[in-house]
This record gives sequence, C-alpha cells and structure tokens, in this order.
Amino acid sequence: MFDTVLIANRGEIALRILRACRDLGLKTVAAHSEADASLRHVALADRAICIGPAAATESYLNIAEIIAAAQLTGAGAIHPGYGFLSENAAFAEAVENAGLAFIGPSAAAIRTLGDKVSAKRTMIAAGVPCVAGSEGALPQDEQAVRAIAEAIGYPVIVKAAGGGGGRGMRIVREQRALLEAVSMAVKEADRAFGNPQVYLEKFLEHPRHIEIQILADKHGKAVWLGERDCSMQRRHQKIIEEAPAPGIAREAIAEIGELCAHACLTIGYTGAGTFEFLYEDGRFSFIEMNTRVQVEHPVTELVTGIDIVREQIRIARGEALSFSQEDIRIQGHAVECRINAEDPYSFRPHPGRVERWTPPGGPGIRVESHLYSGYTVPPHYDSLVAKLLAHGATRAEAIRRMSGALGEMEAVGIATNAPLHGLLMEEPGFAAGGFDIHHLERLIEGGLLQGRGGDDG
Amino acid sequence: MFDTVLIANRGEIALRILRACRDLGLKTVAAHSEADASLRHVALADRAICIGPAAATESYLNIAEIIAAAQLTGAGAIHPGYGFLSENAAFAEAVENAGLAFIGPSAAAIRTLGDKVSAKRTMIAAGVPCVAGSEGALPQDEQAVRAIAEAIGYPVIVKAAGGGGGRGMRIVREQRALLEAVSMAVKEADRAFGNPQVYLEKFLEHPRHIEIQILADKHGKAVWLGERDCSMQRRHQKIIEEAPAPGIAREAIAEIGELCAHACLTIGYTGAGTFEFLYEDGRFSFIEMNTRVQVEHPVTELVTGIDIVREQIRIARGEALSFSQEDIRIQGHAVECRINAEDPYSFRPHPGRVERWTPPGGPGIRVESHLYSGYTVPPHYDSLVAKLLAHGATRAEAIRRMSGALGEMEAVGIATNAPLHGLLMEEPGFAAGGFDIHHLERLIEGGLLQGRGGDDG
Amino acid sequence: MDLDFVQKLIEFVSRSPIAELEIERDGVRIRMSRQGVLAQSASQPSPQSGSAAGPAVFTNPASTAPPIARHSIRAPLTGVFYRSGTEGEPPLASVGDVVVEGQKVGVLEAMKTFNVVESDRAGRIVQIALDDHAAVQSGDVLFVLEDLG
Amino acid sequence: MDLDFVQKLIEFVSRSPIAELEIERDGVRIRMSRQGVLAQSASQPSPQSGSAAGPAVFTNPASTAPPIARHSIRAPLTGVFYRSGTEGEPPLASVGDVVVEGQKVGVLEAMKTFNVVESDRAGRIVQIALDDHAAVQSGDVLFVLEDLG
Repeated sequence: MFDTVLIANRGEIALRILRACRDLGLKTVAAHSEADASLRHVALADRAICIGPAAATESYLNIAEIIAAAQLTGAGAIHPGYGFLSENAAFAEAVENAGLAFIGPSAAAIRTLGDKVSAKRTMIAAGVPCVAGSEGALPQDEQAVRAIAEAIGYPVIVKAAGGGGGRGMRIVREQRALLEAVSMAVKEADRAFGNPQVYLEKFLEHPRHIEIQILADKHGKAVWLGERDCSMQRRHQKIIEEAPAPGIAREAIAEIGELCAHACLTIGYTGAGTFEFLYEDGRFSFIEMNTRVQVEHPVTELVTGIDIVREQIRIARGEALSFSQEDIRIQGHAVECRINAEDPYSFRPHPGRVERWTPPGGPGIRVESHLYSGYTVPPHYDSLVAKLLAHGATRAEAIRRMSGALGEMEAVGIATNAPLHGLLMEEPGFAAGGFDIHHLERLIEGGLLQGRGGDDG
Repeated sequence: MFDTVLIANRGEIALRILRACRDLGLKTVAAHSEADASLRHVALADRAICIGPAAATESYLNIAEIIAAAQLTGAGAIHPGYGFLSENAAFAEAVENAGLAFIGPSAAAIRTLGDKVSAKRTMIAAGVPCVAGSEGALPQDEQAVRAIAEAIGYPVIVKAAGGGGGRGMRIVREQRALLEAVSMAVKEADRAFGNPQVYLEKFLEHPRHIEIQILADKHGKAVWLGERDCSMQRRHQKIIEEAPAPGIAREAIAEIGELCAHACLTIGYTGAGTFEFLYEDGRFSFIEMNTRVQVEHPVTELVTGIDIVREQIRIARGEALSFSQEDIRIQGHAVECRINAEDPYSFRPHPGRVERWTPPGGPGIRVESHLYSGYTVPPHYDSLVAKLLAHGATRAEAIRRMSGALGEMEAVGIATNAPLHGLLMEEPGFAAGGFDIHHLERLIEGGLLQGRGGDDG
Repeated sequence: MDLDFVQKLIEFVSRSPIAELEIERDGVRIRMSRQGVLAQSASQPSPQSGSAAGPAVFTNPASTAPPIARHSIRAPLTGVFYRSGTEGEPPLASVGDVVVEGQKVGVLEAMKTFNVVESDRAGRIVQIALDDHAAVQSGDVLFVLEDLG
Repeated sequence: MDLDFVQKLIEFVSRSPIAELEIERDGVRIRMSRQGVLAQSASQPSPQSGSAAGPAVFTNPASTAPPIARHSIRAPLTGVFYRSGTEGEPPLASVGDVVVEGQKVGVLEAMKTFNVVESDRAGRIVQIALDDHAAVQSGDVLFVLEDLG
C-alpha cells in the first residue's frame, strides 16, 4: 500500500491534505505550479515538484504532467483536493491506469454522479428524495416538454445536465415562456459544457442548502456525519457554512442521513462525499453529489471530532472505517467563514503581497490557511485564502467567537471579505438562523453594503 | 454589576482574558507598561492605559497605579491573570476596598492558601490528602525536629512556608544532616521570602505532578474539571501539560476531584483554582493550591469544552455555574507545549524582534499567543511567548498533531524551545506516559541535547 | 558552500547596512553589492551639471509647444489583461479610438473572475501599454489617453 | 570560516565605525564595505582634501609604537547589565582589574533569569562600556580588555 501521497492542489486544501498525511505517517509530495513555489505546503512537504506554469490548464489541470510527477517522485497515491481535477473521471481513470491510487471514489462513480441527469436517476433508484422533475434529459418533442412542465407544476427551472455551480440555469414561471427558455438553455449548455442535454425541475422559491457528509469504505460500510447548512451564498458561492442546521429536527436529519449512507452502498461509492439538498417546507430534495472533500468539511470535523481528510486517505489505503454510525455524536455548534482576497463591498478580487498575516486564536477557534507574513497571493487562482472556524457549545457561542476572531484577523496588504462576515455575524436574519439561499443577495439589494467601503468615499 | 474589566497583565494571558471578556460582551481596558504598548491585546482592547515603566515593580506590580487606572477608565473589575499580583492578598484586598471586583477568590482565601503551612492545615481539615509531614512550622527545639523527621521517615524535604516554584527546598536523606539543613533553610527563607518558617515533609522519589482544576461559584456550588498531568518539568518549571493523566484510573481521579470540590465549599473558596498534588504509588499528596487561572488551563478547556476564564469572570459577576458535575465529560486527550523565547539547548533567554510569526493550524490545533510578525519580545518579562495545544481522540493522536504543529511553527528572529518540544514528542518515555517530574532533567543529564545547538559547533 | 549559504548571505546583507560583500574561497568567489547604493555612486554628479543634476528625462527645456493633456487608464487590480471581451473577438479598444467615460476598453482576469476595465474619462487612445494576455499589477498603466482638446 | 563567522563579521561592522573590511586567510578572503561611507568617499575624489576624507583611523604612518591588542567582551544576550552579582555588593570587575578566561565579570538579567557574563580571554580591563543597570542588546560591548603583553 502507498506510503507517499502526491498533493495535486494548492492553497489551504493542499496544506490540509499535508497535515492529514503527516498525522498518518505518510510522506508528501507537493506538485505545484511555477507561481506556487512559495506556498506553505511546498515548504513543509517531504518533496516538491513543479508541474508547469501558473495557468491551471498547464499545471493543476495537466493530467499527464501530474501523473508523471507522481511516478518521478515515487508517490503511490494522488490526492486531488477540491476543484481542478478532483471531479474529473478521466483523471481518476488515468491515475488508476498508471497503477496509482486515486484518493476519491472510482472513475465510474465520478462519471455517473458528475452528470446531473444520471446522478438524479441513480438517486431516485437508491431511494434518495429528489426534486420533482423530468426523469432524465428533455425530449425533442415540444408537446412532451410542455406536458412534463405541466406535471411538475410552475415555476420550473431548466438545468444543464453537464452544468454546476449555478451555471446554465433558467427559471420559467409560465407556460408561454417554456419552449424558448429550453431551446436557449440547450444552446448555452452545448456551448458551455459540450453537452446539450437539459432537464426540468420544480423551482423552489425559498430553499435552504442542506448537505449530508458521508464516508464509505471499501468493506461495505458507510456512515453519515451529520449535516451542514450552507445557505449563506452569493452568486451560488457559499460563504458561510455551519453545523448543525438550525431548526431542523434531528430525526429528519437522521432519516435523510441514513438514506445517503445507504445510497453509497447501493451505488458502490467509496471515500468522502457530500449529498447536496435543497430544503423547503420540511422536504429534502437532492440536487447534486460532490464526489470529493469539500471546502466546508472542517465544520463537520469540529462537531464530530472526526478527521474527514484522514479517513478519506485511510479508505483509499483499503482500511476499514474505525467507527460506526452509533459512535458519531454531534457536539456543540460550528461555523465557518470563507475568507476571500477581495474587496468586501465591491467583491473585486484583491491579490497581492500580505505584509502581515495575523490569524485569530484562542478557545474554539480553528484556522485553515496557507497565508504567512510576506506571502504573495497570486492572481491566477481562486480567491479563498483562509477559512476561519469557530466551535462553541451553542450556536450563539460559536457566532460570538467567530465575531471576535474576525475582529482579530489581520491580512495587511490585501483586502479580504472579513468585514462583510463581521457584518453578517451581527445581522438579525443570520442570528435567527434558518434563512434561505437568497438571503444574502436580498440583504445586499436591500442596502447592507451601502455607504461602506472606499468606493463610496 | 461590572461591564468593563481591566486586564492587569500582559502577553498571552492578557489576550486570553480579552477574548473571554469579549465573548461575554464585556468591555476591556488593557493596563500595560511602557515596554508593552505594542502588545496584541493593547490594540484589541476597548481602551488602553499605561501604568508605568518596563520594570514590573513599577507597573504590573504597582498596586496603587493599577487601581488608579481602573478608576480612571471606569473599569468595575480587575483580572490579574497569573504571576505578578494574581496571588497577592494585599492586592485583592486593595481592589475590594476600592469598591472594585477582584476576579479571583477573596483576599482571605488567597492569604490562607498562599502560606504553605496554613494551606496544608486547611487541606487536612478539609479531608484532602497531604504528604506526611510536620503539621505546621517546625519548632525551635532540636529534639522535637528530630522526632518529627523520624516519625515521617527519611528521606524528608525541608520547605519554606512562604516559598514556591521549587525555591527554598532541601532534601535530607539521613538524620545527621537534618539540623544543619533546617537551620540553613530558615536563614534562606527569611532572606528570600521574609518568612523564616519552614516545615518538613516526606520526600517522594518518583512523584508525578497531577493537578485538579476546580471552579466554585458564590452560590455554594463547586465542580472539578478533571486533572492535568504536568510532570514534564525543568527546574520546577512545567513545560508540557496534558489531560487526562495517562494510566491513572478515572475512579481515582473522581475521588480526589470530589475531595477538592468539597474542600472549596469548606474553605469558602470561589473562582477558578488548582489543587496541585504529587502522585506516587497510587497516592495523591497535596502540595499547594494556585488561587488563580493557570498557564495550562486550556488543556482542560479542550477536553471539557468549558471556557475556564469566562466562567471565572462569570463567577466574579456573581453568576451561578451554568452546569453541574454530571454535565462534565472528558473528550479525547489534549497536550500543551509552552513555547519560550530561549535557546532550546542552552536555555538562554532570547528576546528580540520576531520578523515572521507563523503559528500552526489545522484540525485539533489551538494557539494561545500574543506574537505577530514584527513584534519585539522585550527582555523584561518571562519568556513564554506562545502555547501550542493539540487535541485528539487519543493521546497518540494529540501527540502526533503536536509534533506536526511544532514542525509548522515559525518564529523567525528569536530562538524558541520548539525544537526541544519536537524531540520530546518523539521520546519513548514521553510516548509511554506516566513519567515522574525528574524525567526531563534525567534525559538532559543523559545527553538528550548533546551534539545539538550552535554552542557545540 | 551551497545555495543556503548564499541565500543566508543575501538575507544578512539585505538586513544590514552593508553596501558590498565579496567572498572568495577554494576558487569560488562571491561578491554582492547593495542596489541603490551602487546606482547612487554610479550617477556621480559631475561638478558642471550643477544643482539641477536630477533625472533629466523629465525636463525638456527645448520643448515649446503647449502640451496636450494626457491621462492614463490604470489597472484597478492585479491579473491578466485581455484586450477582447471574448477570446477570438476583436479588441475592445485600439490606438486612435475615441472613447467616452465609462466605456469598456478591456478585461482583467483575476482569481477566476473577469473584471471590466472602463475608461475613467473621455479621450483618444494614443498608446496601449501592454500586450494582450499580459500579467499586470494593480496600478499599472494600460492605456494612455489624450484629451480631445 | 562558516556562516556564523560571516554573520558575526557583518554585525560587528554594522555596529562599528569601520568603513571597509577585508580578511584573507588560508586562501579565504572576505572583504566588506559599509553603505553610506562608501558612497560618501566615492563622491569626494578631490586629492587636495587630504587625510580627513578617508578612514584615517586605519592608517597612521606617524605612529611608531607597537599597538597593544585589545579585545571586547560582548553581551551574549539582550537584557539588563549588572556589574554586581547581588544587589548592594561591590562590582565583579572594575577598570584596571586583571581577569582570566572564564572569570565572572558581570550579570545580565533577561526574562526573569540571571545570566553570568564571563570573560572569554585573559586581559586587563581598560574600559567598562556601560553603566550598571543599563539596557543592553545582544552583541553590545560590555568590557574592553587589553592583552597582558
């Protein structure tokens, strides 16, 4: 079994993976782009190897180069992190074909669950509740499309089978707008994702985003690690996540959790994964599955005490889960704020040199960040530079601690969205909990940020 | 009741107190010396006030100045932290007389427990097991002293009633050395502590240092929060602490814990406190009580989830403890390493400018430190600059995480003892657990540090 | 002597007031001199040049024509500069174009987002300071405009 | 020669009025020159200005007496300098005293610890550079010794 892991990612998640490997006694290889030689995990890894220029297409997305790097350094496994190649079935396949371990599910599972239509079909078969919709891609026949929409009931949403992250979606509120919306969506989907298939779903007006974390080993055991509420979003990007989800009965979570764990066994899914649901009127509706570790996984780690990345690697090594569903207890409440290098009010990205990085500390505070004083945040990759996490006995305590942590954090030299998070920690809707995924956009439209920021001066 | 707390301390504990106040919604005043204007908590406090020059005698030990600062800034309470005036009964009394709240026990309790002879008498009365010894200060009569030593059994140890931290102690292994040792100790105690009283105790050859954390409110409720093992010491200074103590039955801890909590009620002790014991051959022997928050309190916070400093302040506000003994559960294992600004091999202090401070992070890691990149560690105060804490499901996991954290930590510009801690994390005796308080000194005598450090080059 | 040694040397010199450092050993020679100081000593002022011996490039006493006011459009953030809105399409603005305030003249890609560069005043583009796909730092000049007079 | 050696040299030069330093030994040659001083001397090339321009302290052709070697005892750490071992007692060492290598000549208090300052060679104390209770930085000169000749 492998004793060296090549980390095919960057930033905070690369450091997170390194820490998990280190705790397991595994050696690490940091595969990095030319722009990333100064990253924290590159300095800490047992070995580092440059896999190409700054542009991700030539480095972190370059399958051949990454596999060659693993072979060159004697790494027996590749951890893809999130983003980049983490949900690329061809990559997982190439890794397996090269005789290396891919730390994640099988290529087949990624392929099935990566396509939204086949994922939904799979979930329906596995008994996971899905939002009402066309079972599969829409047919050509216009009458048939109209009938499907009628059966679902307006409003409906047209989605691209190959889409994700909110792209390629159109809401239709009445019959006469349906056919044009579908034909536009087909054209866009073809252009954007190389897959013209689209499908219809019931459009939920005020859903919350609730997701279930699962772990499944290669010995027929799958567990669910509670839920996360990720409803604080802007333009379909999560910015605050928490666990447990306020105001949802534990029995309801347990019921959907059991279904997810059982679905993993049905599908033959192994590793860490997340079932994403919309939640409205007490009903969970599956939207997609993330076949990788997620940005917000530490929220679950704080309330369960389970190291998800370590378990993910252990599973890839063929080890059995060392705990059962009964061993999992939810302790207190955890909140995560994603710290992005961007103007907190205009949301304009703000890469640059961090003259001084002072992370917060103290009781209940966990920091996941690759920043250090003197580090230059490059403009080539996404803007996530740190995750602040607060854990407390209650939700109110976790929020108070986060509020303090945001006030302590210093990233002199770049702009971050910490001030926005600071505002949200004080915002009544957030304090109450249970808001929908449009809450933040509504707040912004309502003037939350008005009169703030240098741009208004 | 007070809404503003004056922090009469510096460094990491001042920041720790600030965080607790902030979580409670209390305002803070940072009372600092001229040398400490650039401290982290001074920047974060609602208000800062300079109380004198760098020398502690003229600032952090200046009772009149501190009380005047509280009155000037409208602070209703003073938190003394640890060290400095934290166990000074005259200070507690002066604070009370000024109409302010002292965050700690009553002046009377500090006075009783600060004198080792009266503390021991109090504990015996309260049923807390003490090491065999003279009940009270030794008499003048030489025959009587000989008889006491004979009754205890050699080896015995002569201790100063006013001493502490290992100072003013002499071991006597046979009768003929007894009287000279006692008369020397009396002279030294008089000179060093202004109190010539000395007492005799059985000298334990291989004791462990085990201590019980307690919290007692002003409503007749006292709880114990488990134990800490602080046996890794050098020259009577703790450098690593952990909880729970390896290899001691939970029933034994519960028994001594109950006695301590009960003793608080008997004594009328309120606030946070620590009963320190030597532990040998399955027996606990009380040595002293610390009537303040301790450096190592976060170890207990990690395994219990209880914020000790916050509870301490709540108690001073007259609030009742919000939990009972049954609510306290020990979760996993925690280890703390004290990071001192000193050469890790020669132990020579090393103040100076910290060009870059990169604390460790990730799962299970907590950092308590006032350092930041660009901060200058002054030579005027003690060398503790950070506390690294690791929490894990098991002791082995906590140690592995600590090992990684020590490897990640960077304090460019000063020397720290992190490399020594790194060695100890790998040391078989530490890994086994249950070593005595002489373990580290034996390791050093045995050559642990030989061939290391620049001095040997 | 290895790389660490040289790196350390550079750090030491950087943090010190040392102007030059030269080391020679076993046929290996290291010499370093501080930036700035070298430049300073290189630009030795000849006595004739007088007190005005500053950076002559900014003064052009021969010029007599009234200057046409120029204005730079600068990069609002660090990223990659694109002259086109979409790959393959013609540039949004070229030399000689007259632009109005608020007109889209380029795109900056940074951190997976595309950010419009707008002209912050009206004028005629007389220079495009950077090539398509160039990496730019926040504040770099992208376009030079001339007032329409 | 190792890195520490060069670093120490740089520190020494930094804290001294030395303008340039050159060392050659066993095929190893180290030369360093101070910032500012170099620029200054470079920009004053007039030969008439005489000896006042250069670092005259190093050249003294008029001197005929053989120089007596001097040596400094430096602070091993940053802290407070005490001349006595215990408050109220006489100083451990005074000007004119002859000391041997390893002799305790002072105390440095730092971070609540007391650290002995030992003489690192034999000699006669000709100067005590700092007052009792003075704050010192690591590397500061505490005592100047003269060789016993």
